[in-house]
Amino acid sequence: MPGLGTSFGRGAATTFQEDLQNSDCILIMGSNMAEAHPVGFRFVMKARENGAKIMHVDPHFSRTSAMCNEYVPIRTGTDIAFLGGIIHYILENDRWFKEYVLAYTNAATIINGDYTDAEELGGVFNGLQREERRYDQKVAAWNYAGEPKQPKNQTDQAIKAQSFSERLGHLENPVPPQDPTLQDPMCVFQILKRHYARYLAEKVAEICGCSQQQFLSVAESLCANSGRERTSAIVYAVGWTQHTTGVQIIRAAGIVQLLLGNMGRPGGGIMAMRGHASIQGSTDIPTLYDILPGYIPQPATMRDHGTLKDYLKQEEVSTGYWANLPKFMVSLLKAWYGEAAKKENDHGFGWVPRIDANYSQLPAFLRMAQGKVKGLFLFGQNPAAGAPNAKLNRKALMQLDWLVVRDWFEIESASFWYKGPEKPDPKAIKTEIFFLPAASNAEKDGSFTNTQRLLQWHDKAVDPPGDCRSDAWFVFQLGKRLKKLYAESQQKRDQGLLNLTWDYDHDRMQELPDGSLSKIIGEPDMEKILKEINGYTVKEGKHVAGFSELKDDGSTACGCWIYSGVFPEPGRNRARSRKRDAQNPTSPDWGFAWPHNRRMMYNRASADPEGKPWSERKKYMWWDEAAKRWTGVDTPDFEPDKPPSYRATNESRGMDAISGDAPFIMKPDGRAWLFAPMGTKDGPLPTHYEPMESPVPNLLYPEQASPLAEVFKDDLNQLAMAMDPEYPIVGTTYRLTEHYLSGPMSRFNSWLNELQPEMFVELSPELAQQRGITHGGWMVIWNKRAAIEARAMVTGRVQSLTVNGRTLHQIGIPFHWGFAGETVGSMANDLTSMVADPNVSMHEAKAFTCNVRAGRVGDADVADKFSAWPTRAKSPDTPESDQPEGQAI
Amino acid sequence: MAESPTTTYYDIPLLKRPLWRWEIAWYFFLEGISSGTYLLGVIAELLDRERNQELVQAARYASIAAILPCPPLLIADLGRPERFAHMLRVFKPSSPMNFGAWALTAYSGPVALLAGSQMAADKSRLLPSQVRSVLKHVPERLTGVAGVPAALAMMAYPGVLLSTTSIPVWSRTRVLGALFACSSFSAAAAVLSFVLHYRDADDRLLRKLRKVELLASGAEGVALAGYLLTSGGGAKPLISGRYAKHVFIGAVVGGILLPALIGGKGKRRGLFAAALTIAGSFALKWAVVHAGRDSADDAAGSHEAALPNESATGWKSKYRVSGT
Amino acid sequence: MSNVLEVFARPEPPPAKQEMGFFTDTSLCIGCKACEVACKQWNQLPADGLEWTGHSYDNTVMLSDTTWRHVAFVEQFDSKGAGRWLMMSDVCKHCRQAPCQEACPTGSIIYNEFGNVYVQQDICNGCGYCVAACPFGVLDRNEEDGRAHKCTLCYDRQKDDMEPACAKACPTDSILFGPISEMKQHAEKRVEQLHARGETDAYIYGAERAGEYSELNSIFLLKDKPQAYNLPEAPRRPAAHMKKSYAFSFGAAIFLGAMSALLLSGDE
Amino acid sequence: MDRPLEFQKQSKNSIERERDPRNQPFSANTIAKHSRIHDATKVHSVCPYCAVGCSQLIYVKGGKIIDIEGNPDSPINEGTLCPKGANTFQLSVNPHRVKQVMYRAPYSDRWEPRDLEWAMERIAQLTKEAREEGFVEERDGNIINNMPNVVSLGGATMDNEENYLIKKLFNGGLGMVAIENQARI
Repeated sequence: MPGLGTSFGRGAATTFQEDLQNSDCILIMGSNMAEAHPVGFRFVMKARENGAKIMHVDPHFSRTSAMCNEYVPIRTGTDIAFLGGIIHYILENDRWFKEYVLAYTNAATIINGDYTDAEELGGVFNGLQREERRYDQKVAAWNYAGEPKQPKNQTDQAIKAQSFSERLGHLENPVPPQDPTLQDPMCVFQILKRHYARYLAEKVAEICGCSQQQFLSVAESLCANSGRERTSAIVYAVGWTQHTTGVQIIRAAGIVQLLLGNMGRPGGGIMAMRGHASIQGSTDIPTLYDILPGYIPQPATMRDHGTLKDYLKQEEVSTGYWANLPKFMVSLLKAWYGEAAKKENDHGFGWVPRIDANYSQLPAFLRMAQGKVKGLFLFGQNPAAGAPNAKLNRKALMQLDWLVVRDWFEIESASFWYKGPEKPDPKAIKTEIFFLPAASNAEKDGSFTNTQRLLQWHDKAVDPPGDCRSDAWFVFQLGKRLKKLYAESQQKRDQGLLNLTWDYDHDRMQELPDGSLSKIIGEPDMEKILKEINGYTVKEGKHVAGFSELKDDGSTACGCWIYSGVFPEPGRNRARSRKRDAQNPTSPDWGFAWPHNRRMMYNRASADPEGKPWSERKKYMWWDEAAKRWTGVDTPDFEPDKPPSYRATNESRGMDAISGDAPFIMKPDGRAWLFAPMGTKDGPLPTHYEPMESPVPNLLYPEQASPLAEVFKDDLNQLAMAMDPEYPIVGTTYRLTEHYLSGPMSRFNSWLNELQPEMFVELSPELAQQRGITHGGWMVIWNKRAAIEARAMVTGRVQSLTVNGRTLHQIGIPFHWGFAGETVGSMANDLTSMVADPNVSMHEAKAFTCNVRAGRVGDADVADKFSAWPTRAKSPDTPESDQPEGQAI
Repeated sequence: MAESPTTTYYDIPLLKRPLWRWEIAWYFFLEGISSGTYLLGVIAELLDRERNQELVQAARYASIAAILPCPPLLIADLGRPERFAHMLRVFKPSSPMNFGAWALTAYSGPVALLAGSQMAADKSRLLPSQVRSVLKHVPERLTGVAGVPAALAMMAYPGVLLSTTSIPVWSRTRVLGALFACSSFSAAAAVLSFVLHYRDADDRLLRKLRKVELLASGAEGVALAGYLLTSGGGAKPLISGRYAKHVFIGAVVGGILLPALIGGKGKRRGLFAAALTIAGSFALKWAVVHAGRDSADDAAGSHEAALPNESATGWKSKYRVSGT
Repeated sequence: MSNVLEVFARPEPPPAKQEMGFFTDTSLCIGCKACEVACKQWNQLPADGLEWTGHSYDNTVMLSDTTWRHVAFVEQFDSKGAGRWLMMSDVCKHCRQAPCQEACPTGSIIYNEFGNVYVQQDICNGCGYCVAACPFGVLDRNEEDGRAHKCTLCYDRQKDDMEPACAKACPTDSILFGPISEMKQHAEKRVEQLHARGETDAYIYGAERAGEYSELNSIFLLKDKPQAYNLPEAPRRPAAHMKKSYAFSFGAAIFLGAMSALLLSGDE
Repeated sequence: MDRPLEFQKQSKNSIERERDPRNQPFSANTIAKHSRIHDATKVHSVCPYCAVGCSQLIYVKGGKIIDIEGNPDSPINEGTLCPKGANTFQLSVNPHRVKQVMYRAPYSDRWEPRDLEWAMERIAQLTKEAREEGFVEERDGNIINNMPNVVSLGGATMDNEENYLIKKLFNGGLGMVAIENQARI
């Protein structure tokens, strides 16, 4: 999550869910937490019952809003205006936490004199190459004074930037020039003041469609509940990320939390609520094209990555923790290529594929739609209904030569060739499809990484039925077959595959918890894989205790350095550790949190520069002068014995470049970045842009939408012009508690289907009356990409907004339906478009324009047969008296 | 609008529909005739066996004939017919249905014995001679008297069973039991009068029976008025609902008024009046049993029937509810 | 034959234990319906239909033979969009003097050792009396198996000292389970707390006797009229007036008998 | 308002007498009752839905899953679950679940059941063919070593170990670059 990475150092939730109950004020924005994460929401409810103020700022009055002390409706996609307004309020009214901001952020740092702010340039920064949709760093000069304008490790636009190198940036001088008085016009603090000067309360109200009072009350509540004695937390989810300005929205939240001094402190921080069981894990150990495990950059042709030496020279960040990159990279290569990875051959660096273009999901599927892709492996994902512009995705699937679908049920992405709104003709679709039934998580061992970076192991309970197999089994067996197919090859290009270490077979038949033996042949031993991820010494094959033990000389192997320490010794799988500590609220022995089991990141900031707690009430970590080390309830996210008094110089390198009062150890200057001299492609400071499709002009700047937003041209992916009178209504999508994503894990489940059996759209009584739409009746929603139908949920929860003096209607569209399953319905994602944030290629599903009318679009699909009961089989080995009451006798 | 009306919750019924249908309506009708005729038969026998010979004989046959279909009807009504015997698993006066099950059991003996001995006396071919010779020795008066409590119970419990529920149309009143009892009695009297008219019985007996008929119908009328009045809003389904015609045309006009006007003047009119009374009684029981479903479906009505009063105070009273 | 007779046997019942019950605090309910699914999962109850009602987010509609927890949704908004969204998880009230138990002719419905009202499925013969007797419309007869079903308060789980599935699942502890005496104390405190907070509309439903109607062993904290949640404001106890009804109807029968004896006797 | 009190007096004792289990007609079956999981094998798991990370307990008997519920020991969910989590049982035990390899030939209008072995071999072959065709070793002096013509999508709902194998084989072994999942940002 670059929004967080650029500001603080690591792209992940900075705290843990349980800590929310320590907050004095929680702002939930861009998240429908009560519905999407009900169990995480329990801690918000606890905070509420402890007297904390809970606020929900959201376009849609959801079950979350109903639980809050305050609900503020806003127009979707105007979050930066709202947060910018809060930043302005904090600075204007001098409500910022002085000691904290001065010591822990780059507020005092002086920026290159050539820098020109969006303030002067009508909403863009200098160096914009409009046609190339990028900023030319050499001109832009966002960097600190005394630094080269173009930082060495900032990539070309084509590569998404999730790697630490990219996020952290690079400084020649870890102690940049500063003005502690904050008076210098080129110091970050002054630039910030100027940049947000125009984000006035009345403007915010005008843009967002809320009232000034509502806005001010939120701003004031945050200020009143921050400081030494109190802390506020911010919770967000894809309501923020799914925008062309997603990364900058999160950056803005970061600025608010830094100015209020809420980072790295109990009850504070930014809680990113992620949507999938292991979505954090799939970024840490990425099934992503631009990074290698542990946020190591994927070698790229646009950079000087010819040899390992060149690569490291360019990607290493010499000050701060990322100076260790060589150890992590070499250990990864050893983990992958084993013996074959030698000093002489750059540890097999040459075998690692280079990226020469943007291969992220959206462009990849666009290329697929253009017939440029032969094959697709689909692991538990459903682009035919769930991806932005699902219609275009369905077309793409039809252009494939072959498709492998691994899932539990016959989802849309497996049945698109004979079902769906386009009523496809199988005879015209060439795609060769393999449906390989998958094992459920109850039928396999493995670890998930949850939204708070916590690795938790799940044990295999039973064997999967029939042909069902784990994805691990599939990849492991496919790898074995491919190695066999290439066995004879002498070609250079095949050596990587042939040298790939690939022995994960169980040493003996796996025993299941009930004592019986597994009947699955060829299932890999997941703990062998975990050991490789954790790291081991090459010679003895001994588990390493943590990433501090990794070496760059090829003597250690490690599949993912940030997870190192999860399996420190044989028989001690810490992801599998399930001890709850009644004394310690962080429960250090429940699972394993990366990095190195730190539950709250940047927790050095919970103490003041001298290392004393900011207050007794908010005590968390502090410097124990007697013991000469950092102590507290958590593992310090800091060198445990580095005294607060330690000072770095411009000559210091590595961790020595991090002073004793610099809590953000990943950052090259050890400080959190209010102003991002590098790391974000679309500007150093969050700036309000309208969504790509918007019925409203940008009321702050001449620049309408993000000049860098990625647009993908295709007939099926047309966008409405800004303020197109054809599409005056703003649409946003969201999740319901009762369903999950596009439905693969909920619409085949009768117990969930009966709770929300039909696709519906929520609209205001006012709009319904205007368009003659009746509650419970059918309605059509259409825009440039598609027309879909839904039942109308006319409710007072939805209200029209007054934006720019005009009445504006928003409708809410749950995105859970599709054409496969027990309940079927139109797909919200047929309406969403392929446009993306320039930093990470995240699409903009949360804001688009459309129009509505009463009626239907026509023949809907037929649902699969409703199966009222999951099973009527009685529980085995169970007497009559103990059978479930629903089936008793 | 997805908002709920203030008085109810989206007008969704508060109560579940009673499951009882035609089986129960028929059961209440028949067992009423059976117990009624039984009582009249025993009374007549005790008064004057010789003179009331025809009446006694008709009563004994009518009471057995009417009771025979009852067990099958009851069993058919169950969700688990094979478990009908579970009714006798406990003795539980708090449950009118359990009470009724025991009453029926206790009643079945005497009614069968009297009918048997009557058949024996009438040399009925239906019984093998040995059985007849045994039945000759049944102590008729004693048996008859022994069956009276059970017969009274059979007559009294059906209405009470219905009113011991939460269905407004049944439970707001205390006189539904009495109404059913009266209705049963008049139907029983009418059955006997029908038979005796048919068999051209002795006029004096018919005239006496006619008085009993009028008395019972009168009582039925009074009870019905009392029932409707004491039921308040609960009686809606019977007064304005689709069963109003059963009650007013069927029971009141057809079952009470007409017979009173036309009866007692010759065989044909006698038969007709008796038939009308029987039909009226059936219409009444059919209507009351089936109105239970409409009553349960009426959400607002059910809530209205559950508003606080001095004997049922509810729980809201304890705290003041401000707003909405 | 043996098991036909078995039901007539009267084995030694278990000794009484502490009375357990629910406290459903609607001020904490987030309307997630975890209670509904957890109940169906534990009891292996079938889903009962895929009909979209449009009644806010309530597509369950009511408690039934196959739905033993039901979350009600009440939207109260004015034209300005100001208002509230009430959510409440309904369940069997486990009345201390339960009309269904009083009505049950087979003794299938009992008060078990935890003071809960329990339908013994091996006894119930589907007579339907409890369905008509319940003033809350909780019980219903299942057409497939012909028996009455309702919340068992997870009797089978309590037997092994486990809390009911719904209470266990509830993410916000809106559903609490425990000794009913503690539940009542807790409820009292909670109401005072809310009143102190200015939420003066909060009150407890079912904690004490309400005239002829007994206390409930499943009590609720409500924030609007009971009717708003489809609860009866003042339930009646059907059997409360049974004696009176019997008196009238026996009276009528005896009166008619006596009168007809008079009319039939003697010569006119 | 005195009648309620009167009711209370009159009924109190009788109610308590009636409520005493000893006066209740328990059946043998009722007395024998236990929870079906009291003697089942308990397995620790994690909810497969959202990223909250609720710990779950799976109960197994006779090789079958008979119940899945929240784990009270977890500091995160403390035994609770949301409706989806409570529904996890239905993900494994579900009549809609496909338990056999299904194959759809090009231009065919039907699924055909196929043998797992056959499918795996065919997929390996197709992957190799695609790689032979699409692999780029270098372009104008730059090492490339990638195959852009096969895409892998998925991972966010899978185990870390599975993601690791995918990245390792597809990227480090085969040279696939278009490896993606929902985890953007």
